[in-house]
Amino acid sequence: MNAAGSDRRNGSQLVAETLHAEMDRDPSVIVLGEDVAELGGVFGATRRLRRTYGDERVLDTPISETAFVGAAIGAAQAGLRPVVELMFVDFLGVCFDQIMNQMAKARYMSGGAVTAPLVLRSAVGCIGAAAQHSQVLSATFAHIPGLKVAFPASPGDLRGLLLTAIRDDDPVIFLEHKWLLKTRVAELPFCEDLSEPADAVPFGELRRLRDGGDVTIVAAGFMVQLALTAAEALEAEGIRAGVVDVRTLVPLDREGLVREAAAADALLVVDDDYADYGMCGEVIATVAEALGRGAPRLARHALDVPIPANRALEEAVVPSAASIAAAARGLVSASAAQVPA
Amino acid sequence: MNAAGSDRRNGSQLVAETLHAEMDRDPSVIVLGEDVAELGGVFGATRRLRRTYGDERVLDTPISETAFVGAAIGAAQAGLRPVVELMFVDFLGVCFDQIMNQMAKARYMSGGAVTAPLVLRSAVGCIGAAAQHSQVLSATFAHIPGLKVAFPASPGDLRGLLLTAIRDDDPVIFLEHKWLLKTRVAELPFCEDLSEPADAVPFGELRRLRDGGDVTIVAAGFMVQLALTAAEALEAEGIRAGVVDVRTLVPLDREGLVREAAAADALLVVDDDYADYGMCGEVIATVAEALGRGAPRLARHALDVPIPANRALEEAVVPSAASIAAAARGLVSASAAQVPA
Amino acid sequence: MTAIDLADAYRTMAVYRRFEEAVGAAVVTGEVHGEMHLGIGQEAIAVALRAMLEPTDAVVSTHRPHLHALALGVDPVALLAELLERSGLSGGKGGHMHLFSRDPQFMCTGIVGASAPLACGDALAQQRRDPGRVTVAVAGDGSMNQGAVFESMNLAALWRLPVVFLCEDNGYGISVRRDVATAGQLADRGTPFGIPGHACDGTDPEAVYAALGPAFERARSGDGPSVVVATCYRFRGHYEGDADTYRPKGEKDDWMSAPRDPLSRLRARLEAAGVPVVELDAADAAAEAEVAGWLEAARSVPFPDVDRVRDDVYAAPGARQGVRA
Amino acid sequence: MTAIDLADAYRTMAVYRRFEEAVGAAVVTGEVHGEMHLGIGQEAIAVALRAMLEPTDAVVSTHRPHLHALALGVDPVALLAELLERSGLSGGKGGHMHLFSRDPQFMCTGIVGASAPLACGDALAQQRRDPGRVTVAVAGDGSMNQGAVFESMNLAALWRLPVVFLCEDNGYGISVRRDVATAGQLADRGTPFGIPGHACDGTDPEAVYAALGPAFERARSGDGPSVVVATCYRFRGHYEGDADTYRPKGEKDDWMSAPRDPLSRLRARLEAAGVPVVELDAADAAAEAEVAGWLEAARSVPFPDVDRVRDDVYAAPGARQGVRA
Ligand SMILES: Cc1ncc(C[n+]2csc(CCOP(=O)(O)OP(=O)(O)O)c2C)c(N)n1
Ligand SMILES: Cc1ncc(C[n+]2csc(CCOP(=O)(O)OP(=O)(O)O)c2C)c(N)n1
Ligand SMILES: [Mg+2]
Ligand SMILES: [Mg+2]
Repeated sequence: MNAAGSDRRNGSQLVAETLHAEMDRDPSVIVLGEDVAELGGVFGATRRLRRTYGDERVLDTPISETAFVGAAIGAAQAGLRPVVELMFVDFLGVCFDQIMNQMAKARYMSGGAVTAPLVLRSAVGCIGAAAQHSQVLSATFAHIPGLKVAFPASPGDLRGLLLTAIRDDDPVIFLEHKWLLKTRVAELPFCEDLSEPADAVPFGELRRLRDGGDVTIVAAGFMVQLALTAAEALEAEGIRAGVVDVRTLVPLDREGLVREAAAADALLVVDDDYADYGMCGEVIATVAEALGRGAPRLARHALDVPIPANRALEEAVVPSAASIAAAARGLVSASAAQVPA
Repeated sequence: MNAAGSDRRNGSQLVAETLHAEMDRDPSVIVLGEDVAELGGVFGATRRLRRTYGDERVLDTPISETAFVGAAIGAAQAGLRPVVELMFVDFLGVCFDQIMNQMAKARYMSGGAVTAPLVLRSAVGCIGAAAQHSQVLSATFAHIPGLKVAFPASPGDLRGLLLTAIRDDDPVIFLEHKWLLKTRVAELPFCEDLSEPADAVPFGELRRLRDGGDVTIVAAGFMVQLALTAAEALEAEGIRAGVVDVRTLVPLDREGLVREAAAADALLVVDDDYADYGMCGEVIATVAEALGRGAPRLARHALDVPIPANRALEEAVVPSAASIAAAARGLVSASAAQVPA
Repeated sequence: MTAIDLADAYRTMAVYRRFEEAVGAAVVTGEVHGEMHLGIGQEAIAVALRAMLEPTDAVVSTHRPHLHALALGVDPVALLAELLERSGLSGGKGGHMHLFSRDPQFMCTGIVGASAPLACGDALAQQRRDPGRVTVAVAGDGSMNQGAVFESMNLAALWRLPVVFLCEDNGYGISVRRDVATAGQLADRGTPFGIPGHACDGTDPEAVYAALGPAFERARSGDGPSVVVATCYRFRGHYEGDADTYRPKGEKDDWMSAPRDPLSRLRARLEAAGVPVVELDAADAAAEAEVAGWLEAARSVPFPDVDRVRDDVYAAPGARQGVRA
Repeated sequence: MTAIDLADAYRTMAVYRRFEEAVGAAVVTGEVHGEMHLGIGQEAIAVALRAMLEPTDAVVSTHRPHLHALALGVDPVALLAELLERSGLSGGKGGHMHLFSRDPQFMCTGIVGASAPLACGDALAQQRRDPGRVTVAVAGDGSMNQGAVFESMNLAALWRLPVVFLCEDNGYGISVRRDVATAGQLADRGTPFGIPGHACDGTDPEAVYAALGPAFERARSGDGPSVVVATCYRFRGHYEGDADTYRPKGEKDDWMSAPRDPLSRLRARLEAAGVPVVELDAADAAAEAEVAGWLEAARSVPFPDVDRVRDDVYAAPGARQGVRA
């Protein structure tokens, strides 16, 4: 399923190329954040932008997330289209007011008079840096009306959803999974054909990446890649697992989810964000509300503790291809009506 | 169902009395926050505490939520039991890092060596102050492992859950609904007998406040009171609606929810927090995962936009007894299997 | 910089006072059902700000924003209509703490300290496009202790943003006295960043104007931000309905006495300078009439359409799914 | 205040250097799989801190915390074991950026600026219980621009908290140079709050000791907080593995040259003062051996029990429901 051929780029390069193209297209696009200019981003996702667009459009900021995320909002309201980087999503806590009370609500509170067309890019997921540098927190954003939340699962979507995000007139939270930024596209379980220039990918339309039968795995971000690997392994055991990529948590393609669920015997939602009060619940509830007794068996597999430092501990709690396969296997073999004691 | 007789106290007085009693019992309890000392709290929930316990134990803070919430955590780790007030929950955004990355994770990150036994009290809900002063945001906390989240629905629980919160060795978010703080206990649809001193109410045990039959309404905080009024109205129409009070979002009484759902024809989750990626999804998913095809019809009724300023607009989006009744009615009359077009 | 015209200032302050009184009355009639923070007692700051502002400048204000909006030249009827929960500036969705205008460019926020970053962003966008333009970030004395304000000062200093940090120091953040919440002098808050600070008597329009002068000049000439702290007193409770038991009676009486009340003080001064009493009375009457006219006009602005309550969350309606059930 | 014993300082700095080198090597061997920030080049600050600290004092550090933990007297084997992802200080759950010790009281956080509020709370709790005790809040130069730090300074000044705000100014926050991110002088950051500031050469233990002296004295005698800024250079990349292309080679060579390297500089000074070379060599050898011993001991600490990975989220295991399915 990988159509990338021998492409040696990784996700961060694709992000940088997309930003480059958009800055070229639209002079109102600016890029700001910690280490985005001189360094080109700690993951390299803003590399070479300053060289081309200069200090005026590519700004290194102090470690003052409230000030510079707020400034991005103010600048957006004044007509620019800032792409602001929150280095790791774990840092949202120091600037969450600007995100939830200013960015998300400006349009509504102004009755539509004021808009904040900006993209907040942030790196998410666990690459081994413990509890304060490994989170996903997608649901923390998705819970707040007024924000859109894109969570690309593949190199093609890194480009296509980012184009849509930048051109969107609403504030968009754009979550870049660290593994997707770091992994060479040719080495991923799934990658689109990247030989053509990117097209914008519409928000709110999920995609099925693999047909199933016995179980459908719903996920977002890098968990989609792991689900594909898990599905591969399950197939060898005779379990046909489908994989559905949510793509955007907001807007959420509820009709698509219900359609996929209606066609499945069992549905497993996988998330490396926290399990409770998050995407798992939202997807499962959406299906259960709509399908009632016609719903398939439903289950979740997600992170349920802060992320520990030690590697073995980390592996025991962060979903992996193996743990996803195990969860799917368990769901398939479980009986239809399971009431806890 | 109101056993309060002619009691003229309101919820804020009960909170103040409970804090008084706990400060008396345990000299390590301190109270800090904006306007808690001189004024006794903008809702009066810390009234007269400073008079009794002095400046050393009751501290007015600057409008620096990060500093003083963080200080409460540091003080808790050093042996005190702070009760810190975040005036309105809408302000969590300016100090969310201290809550989600320090408070919630200290115990885990230290392998149990360090604890942060504190209570963060905050006023929630809409009494008419638009988008930045009316939120509930219970799920924003509940999503983060390491926090407990109590959301009392009645005067008795305001006392009983607060006692438990203060004595708990984990950080507890204690959400006080403004209507509960402001309304005289005798005027509420439901109030316990308050003549005896309060007993601690265990976390993680929901309660059924009204038996149903046709539909069970699950809610937390003041929405429980409104659900009771709605149930009353529905009864006049011949619809038997039960009401279940979740009490604590974390720990969530999942077994209790499943038990209640198994006994119901339909289950409606009501929330004045945002509808998506929140308590509605969590409760519905919990039921659907456990009961499968044995689950009742499931639906939610919750806030889905930022809160507008104008009163009529506000009433059109914030759940009320009437809107809850309408939602329950709709659910009862809906057919069992409803797939959207 | 020319001097401020004190007779004009008096007329305008009289309007501001009546405006806020009218809003306060609308709380009593129930036309406003939410929290309401008035600027009565703080008119001298707004009127000096008005004298400094160009129509192309921008103001980002706080939870106590009305007079700053008027000072910038925001349409008073649209403003008042919004306050009265009608389809005013923000279509009835924003209300008193969330006023937005595109031209002139005004906004505010109910979150203490949150104006400062937004103002920096506005200034950043305008800095190259429209040099000479100024963005004013208003804060109360209590708000100056919010991390957002410090971070913004550092950013504004680094990027030489044309921002004026205007602090209305009315001595209290709700019930908390300045000295309980605020270490040191507020006018020094910018000094670690190399930002000049100007303290002034916020009850005297001339003094505020004099303090704002160098700040605006610095910003307009591209030299960066300044801090201006104007000391004043709020005459009402923190919000309408506040029992206001926390401020000593003597202190209130003193600040609100004729010699200190910014309005009566200026009147006395004008009288002493030879302005005929009839002229001042006429100004008062004109203010009364003007605000009454606005009020009548605002009351004829329609209420927002409840059917559109879910619009404006996103650009396209329905981008997020509505309430189910 | 007595002078710092430089021979002792040399011995200790040699240990610190070897300690960090050993941790760096463990990244290469794969014993550490996460991000790793070392304090090589910053030993003079830690050793001066060590000389000031009493065992009952507390330190709240940052993402670059090892040397501060050693300075306070945290068990080096438990520390090293934690860094090597074994059941060390935090049972393997915290790791390098989340080190916690109860006695002596040490903690740190990976969130820039977040140490300062926690330190204030610690100081608040101890202020009455144990007067004379000091809490040190460490920050980097970049961290000083975080709102949390300013808010904490105001709070500490108001409440006269026994806090020493110690800033390790190594000139960079990751790739961003101090002058790009930081307006003004860091040592002035406390002045608006009335907090005294002391700048010093962070490569010279004696200078750091002299700057910390009045700060600790002020805190111990109940007079409140101070700011101490120690200028230094980090010898490694921001994290182990950082390509570090953003710092000019000449700058690096200069700071890391023998005359400026804190360790070789102190050695030269001791030599010049007549300390025999053999003695210094012996100190080096002893440091080498000591760290090797710790390393061996740390490597025999067991790995955490994977079955208990879900413990310690709450006091009672299972207070929150685990992964389903
Ligand atoms: C972050 C935040 N914390 C607390 C509040 C509640 N609050 C609203 S106004 C106010 C006092 C503000 O004082 P000041 O800045 O002096 O302005 P004033 O009301 O005196 O004009 C407070 C604490 C808030 N709106 N936002
Ligand atoms: C709130 C927050 N923002 C950003 C980061 C990412 N980050 C970690 S260390 C660092 C640089 C810190 O610089 P400084 O304070 O000078 O410390 P140094 O690394 O130089 O010791 C940054 C930006 C973070 N951990 N927390
Ligand atoms: Mg004030
Ligand atoms: Mg640094």
